Amino acid sequence: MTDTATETSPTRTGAATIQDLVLTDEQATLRDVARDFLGARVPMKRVRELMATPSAFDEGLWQEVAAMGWQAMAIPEDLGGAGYGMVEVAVVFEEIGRAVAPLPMLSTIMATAVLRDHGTDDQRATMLPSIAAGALRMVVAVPVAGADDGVEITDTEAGARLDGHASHVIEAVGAEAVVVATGRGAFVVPTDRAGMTVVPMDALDPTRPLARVEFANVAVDDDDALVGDAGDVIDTARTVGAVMLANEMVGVAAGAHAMAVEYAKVRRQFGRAIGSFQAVKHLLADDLVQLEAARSTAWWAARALAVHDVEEVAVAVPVAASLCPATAAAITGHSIQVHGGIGFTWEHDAHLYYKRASAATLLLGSGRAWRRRLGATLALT
Amino acid sequence: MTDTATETSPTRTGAATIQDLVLTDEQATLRDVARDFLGARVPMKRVRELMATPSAFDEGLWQEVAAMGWQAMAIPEDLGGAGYGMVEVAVVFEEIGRAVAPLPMLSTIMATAVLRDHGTDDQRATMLPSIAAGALRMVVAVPVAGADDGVEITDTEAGARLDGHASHVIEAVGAEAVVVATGRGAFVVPTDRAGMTVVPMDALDPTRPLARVEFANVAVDDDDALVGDAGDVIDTARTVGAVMLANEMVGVAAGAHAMAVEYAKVRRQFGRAIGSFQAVKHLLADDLVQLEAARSTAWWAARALAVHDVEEVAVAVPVAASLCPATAAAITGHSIQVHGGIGFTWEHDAHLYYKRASAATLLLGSGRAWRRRLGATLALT
Amino acid sequence: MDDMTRIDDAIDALLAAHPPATTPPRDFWGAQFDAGLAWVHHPVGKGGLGASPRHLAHVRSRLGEADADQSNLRSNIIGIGMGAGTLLSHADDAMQDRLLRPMFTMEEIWCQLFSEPGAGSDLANLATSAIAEGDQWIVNGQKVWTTLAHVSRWGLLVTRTDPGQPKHRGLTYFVLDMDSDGVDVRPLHQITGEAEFNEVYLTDVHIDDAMRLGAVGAGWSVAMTTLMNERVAIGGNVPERGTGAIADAVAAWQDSDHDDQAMADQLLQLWVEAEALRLTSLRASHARTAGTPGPEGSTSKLHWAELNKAITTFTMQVLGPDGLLMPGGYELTAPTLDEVPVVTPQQSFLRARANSIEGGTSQILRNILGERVLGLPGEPRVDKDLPWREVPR
Amino acid sequence: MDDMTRIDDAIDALLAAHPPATTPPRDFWGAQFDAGLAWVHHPVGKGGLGASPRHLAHVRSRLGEADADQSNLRSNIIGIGMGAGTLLSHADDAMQDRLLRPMFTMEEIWCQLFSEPGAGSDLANLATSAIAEGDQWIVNGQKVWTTLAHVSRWGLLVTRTDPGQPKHRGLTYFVLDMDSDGVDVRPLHQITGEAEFNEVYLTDVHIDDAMRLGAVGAGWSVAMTTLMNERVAIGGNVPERGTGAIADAVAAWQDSDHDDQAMADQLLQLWVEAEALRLTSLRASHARTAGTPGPEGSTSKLHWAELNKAITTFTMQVLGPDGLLMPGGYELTAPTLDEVPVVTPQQSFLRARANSIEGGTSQILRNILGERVLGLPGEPRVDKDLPWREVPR
Repeated sequence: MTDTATETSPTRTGAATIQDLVLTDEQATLRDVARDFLGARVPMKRVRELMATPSAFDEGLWQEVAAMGWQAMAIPEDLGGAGYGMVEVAVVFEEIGRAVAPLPMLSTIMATAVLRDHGTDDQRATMLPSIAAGALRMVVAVPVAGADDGVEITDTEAGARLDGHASHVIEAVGAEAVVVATGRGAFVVPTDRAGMTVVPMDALDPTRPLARVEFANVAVDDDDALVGDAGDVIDTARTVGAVMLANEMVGVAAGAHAMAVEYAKVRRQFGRAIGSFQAVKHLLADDLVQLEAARSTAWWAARALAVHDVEEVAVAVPVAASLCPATAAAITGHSIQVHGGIGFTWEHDAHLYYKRASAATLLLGSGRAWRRRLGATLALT
Repeated sequence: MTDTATETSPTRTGAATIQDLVLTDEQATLRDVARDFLGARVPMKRVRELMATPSAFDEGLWQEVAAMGWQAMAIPEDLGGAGYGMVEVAVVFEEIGRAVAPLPMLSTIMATAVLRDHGTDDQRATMLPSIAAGALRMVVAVPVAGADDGVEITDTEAGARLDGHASHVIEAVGAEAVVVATGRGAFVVPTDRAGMTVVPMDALDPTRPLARVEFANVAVDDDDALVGDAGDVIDTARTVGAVMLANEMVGVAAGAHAMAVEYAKVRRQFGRAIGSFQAVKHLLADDLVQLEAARSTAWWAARALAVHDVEEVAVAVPVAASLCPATAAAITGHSIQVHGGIGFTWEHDAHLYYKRASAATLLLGSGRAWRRRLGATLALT
Repeated sequence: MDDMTRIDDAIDALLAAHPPATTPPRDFWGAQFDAGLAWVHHPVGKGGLGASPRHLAHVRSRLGEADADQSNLRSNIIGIGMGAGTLLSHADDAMQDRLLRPMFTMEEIWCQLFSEPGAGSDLANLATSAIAEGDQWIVNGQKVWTTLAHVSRWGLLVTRTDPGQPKHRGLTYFVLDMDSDGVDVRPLHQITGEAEFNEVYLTDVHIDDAMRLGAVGAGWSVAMTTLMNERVAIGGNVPERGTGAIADAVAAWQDSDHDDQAMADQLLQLWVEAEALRLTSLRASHARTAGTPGPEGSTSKLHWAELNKAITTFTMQVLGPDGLLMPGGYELTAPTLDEVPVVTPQQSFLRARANSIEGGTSQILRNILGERVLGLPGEPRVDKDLPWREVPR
Repeated sequence: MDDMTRIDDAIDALLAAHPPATTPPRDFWGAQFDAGLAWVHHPVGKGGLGASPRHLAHVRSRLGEADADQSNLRSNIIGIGMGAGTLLSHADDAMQDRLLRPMFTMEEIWCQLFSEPGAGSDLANLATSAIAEGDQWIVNGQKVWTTLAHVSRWGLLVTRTDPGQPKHRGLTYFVLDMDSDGVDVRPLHQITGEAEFNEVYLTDVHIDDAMRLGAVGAGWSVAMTTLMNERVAIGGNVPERGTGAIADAVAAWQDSDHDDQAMADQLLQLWVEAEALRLTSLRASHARTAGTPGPEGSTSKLHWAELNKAITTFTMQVLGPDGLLMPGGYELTAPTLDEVPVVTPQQSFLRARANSIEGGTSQILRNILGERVLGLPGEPRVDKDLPWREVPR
């Protein structure tokens, strides 16, 4: 009954070959190292300690991560980076998600991609090595649809000035620099510059702080300006961010699902493990189906991004970005259900997954927004 | 946790009181009589015989039905009718649905409503008694969205002429008259008039034939003209039809669901009745929830219609019309699933319900179309 | 004189003698109890007039029209909604006289000590032990999900008095004085940060045998009385069209600048389903009044739980950027009786996850619908006839 | 010389000696068998080259590029996909030599006689009896859902030879000559009117003991071999993006004048899910090739079945007025081998209802995923150790 079209090559003539949807031995090792590290250094107890602080940021941990080279992964080797590809970055994100770790890696990879594609030579040469070393934390203010945001640029006698604000800026609390789009290009602005204020917002997901970044007569000059159209800068950040967020969501879903499966094996009611009841078993089985489907799209999007296959990216990214957060939100919700009352308590970890996933459904664009984008690509609107 | 607003009266000041959502003793008797009659006279064997014919129509059965007064139910007593209300008509429709009976009652109630609201005194006086007596079968050509239909009216020296066609006309095969809308009012046209052709279409639901009615230079005069705007005529037919179809769908869903429940009690696999497995039990339980919810809306819409509460009709009808066919389609599909392989066979009755329900999701407007209407009423678009 | 007339007369007299506008609520509730208008279906003298329970809604409706404060129904819901009926069925006169009036006047708040960490869906699996010692019982164990325990004077307590019996037998039911030594109430914070619920630790708590309801070993059937009364307590309240969670969704939609038909259609689908649920509650109410209750009375909790999750989730999508926030953050607080909390859509969204767990998980409710309403056979039961102590857990 | 080189050399030689463009398909298939390219993982002489089964996809892909007719894979799918592997594991040399080649060349079509009216999801409950009589077996019973039975020469048959054993034991497996006396094949029409399937009545059918596969009483494990081979048979075929049911939905959308964003979004949601399923099949194929198969290989059938129903249902809504029709009506026909039927969206819609029933119901597949992949415990089994004849049915 299944379609039996002949095996087709996943790649397209003219584009670099897209990696197979399996982990290479090196990637599997990277995954194992990441999982072990996060399990040891960011256990749930530590997640809870960090999320109780405004920045949810641990400088020591960040330096440990830097020592492992995570911030450097997507940075070319000649700029202090490790020169890995997006597939390897995605492997790490899946593990970050599984650990619900409050590590500002999402903003970092977005900023890295922006500098890589839109930085001046000078910016790249000074900033990327600092990011790679864990010395500079830079975030990108990606506009959130529906938010009343905007940063205006005006020329004064003393030079250009920025006024306005950007809200919901991911992991901005404690960052040293922020990329912001204006009507006249995008800028990298240090957060300690006069007129800059970073105000933490009450985030639904306390493991990923959000902030409102306010600009009051902030001076910028050509050294701060990024290359290219501001829309392109934001699009780079959004695209790379969405792919990594999708991979993170696969980890979040997998973590919550595994927790529910284990609980269903040991929790007994009516004299039986609750996982022996089809009501629970089939819920978890259906979630496995959705989880594996989501993982396939997240992996594929990372692989398309890794080889800069523009045509494939235009399809693969909205597919993963629309599907993975929603899937994670559903699965993490079901995990609470399988745990029953205990899963609804603050002291249980189920809600950490649920909140992380729920926020992700809106963080870099709603599922609907990504489908609109896909519809435009496919001419299906 | 549930909302505990105080009990509110369901009716609105100024409108006639809407009947409670229970059957009166008389209505319950009507239901029982209808169920017994259909069980005895239109068992599944007879349904299958009828659906194998183009008209799916049994004149003898139609006369028996007329003798019971079903065609007359919504016709005033002074015009040969029984003067019942829409609630009673709805009770009969639920039973017709439960029996998947190929009785052209839907077109009849639509035509009756059109004559009642838009007929001239003369039309009402001549046609309604004939319909009540089962002597005249009249249908309404309600335009189907997306179909390439249209009937044009032109003036000639010999008088007005109709040309064009109306497709998907419900239960038109074998009807004596058809109501058709034109750019200049609506007309009742006998199907034996010169230039008229009724061509059966291959219907997905063979228990409810559809036809294409073709008009080739068909003469019409003032005696054929209905009163009022053609759009209003069609709207009357669509509104009344949708409410009765919603009630019929409740019966269809209830019939298919009951069949699945009974099968789940007797069919054994793995040494147990399959209904003892939560996979089956919970599917049927969820369907019960949806079935009862749908029934509430269908009953409510009939009660709103019964008292001509225009404001309530504007909400209640699209609610029922959008929900009930979709619910029936889902439940009848699940009934096939519960029956397993046997439920997929032609010889089993499960598909009769499924096809009837599936066709109903498009017959008088899609769920989406009805929700658009509701959205306009509620200012939620 | 028929019931309705008697009730209306009593209401007229109550309102005349104790005008709601000028009577302190507690005094009004006392007078209401004395007038037999607390629970009209109770006997005279026990807060009632010996009428049919279907008149309850009428009393509430008339008092509501007169702007009488009826917040006691909600604030002391466990007592007034479930405890009263249980006392009426199983307590002696003296106990009823002691407990019913202060329950209705809110002088004494009640809580329900049923669920345990090991007895959630499988309530009959509870392990809290009560051991007879003279005319007292010594109780040890842990209860959980106890709403109002932190402000309660009395608890409805089910214990295991004979672990050698199969699980549904060997249970015994008590009214527990929450001020007793050995009762330790600890707030249980939920995913919103609030602590609507508590854990209650019972350590060598002494209860007089006089506080027992029903026979020793008959605790399960007494507990069923309590749970049956839950329906009566909330029955008859049909929300108005467009209220509840869907109102938040509509408000969010109207506040937004969304013009996306795809989301509008989702909103309309949810609106239709909410209306269908509301009409089903209305139908159930009509059917109860008509004395012909059917399956429509059994589906609402399950339907509501699942729909409420869907609606509150959708609302977050409509909120867009605000859906990323938890205004006010997560504060670990416990609600007090007086405060009517302002609930944000974000809190509603998180809170909704419990809807399909509390008061019977959706899974258990589907079992009940399948078996009790549809008549489908039960599953093989491995623990039913085993002595409770021998069931693996 | 490594496997890949050997295979490529064999393909080159085959294509050179028997150019697909000019060779009749049956001749080509015979040559393909003789070249060891029918099933490369079979031993030499049995249609294979003793290579790894993961090279199967490569062979198909290369022959596809050369425009070789490979319709036998589909048209004789029971034989080529499942029967061949079963024969390889359980038949003796003589039987393999007699049966494998004409199977691959389509000279002899095969069918599978497993399911019975009383043995659907619970296949091991089958009741068709085989009673030994000398070196023959006398078979009586009824099989159902037998694709291709009306054109088949051979049937893979599971029978019950010892009803005194628990159900999984006491089964015995045979190859049945469908031309035998007492084999009565009747078409079984489905809800589309077509008869893809048959009922097969077996009345005093005689089978030589030589046609038995596996030991007497070992029929269950032989049957499992057959079903395991199903995966190999269809494995490796990953459809192209946007093909299958979603293509019909897209085509219907493009043909329509719909500009409704609500429906566009539904289409996009389904498109995304179809793409996710496709990528999962691709991932499973990559993982098999890499020798690291994971859970992604077990989810596709369930996912596909449920998604296919959703897509085909949506397509009917997009079709609008055409969704009310069954073009051509319902004709009670049976497909022939040669004909490639034109399938309308309406037929696909109706046909899809069986997707979640055939080849394992979605309910059974969820059990399997839950128990075998996730490791969740099984349900209490009431029939497992009882003698089959004592299980109530």
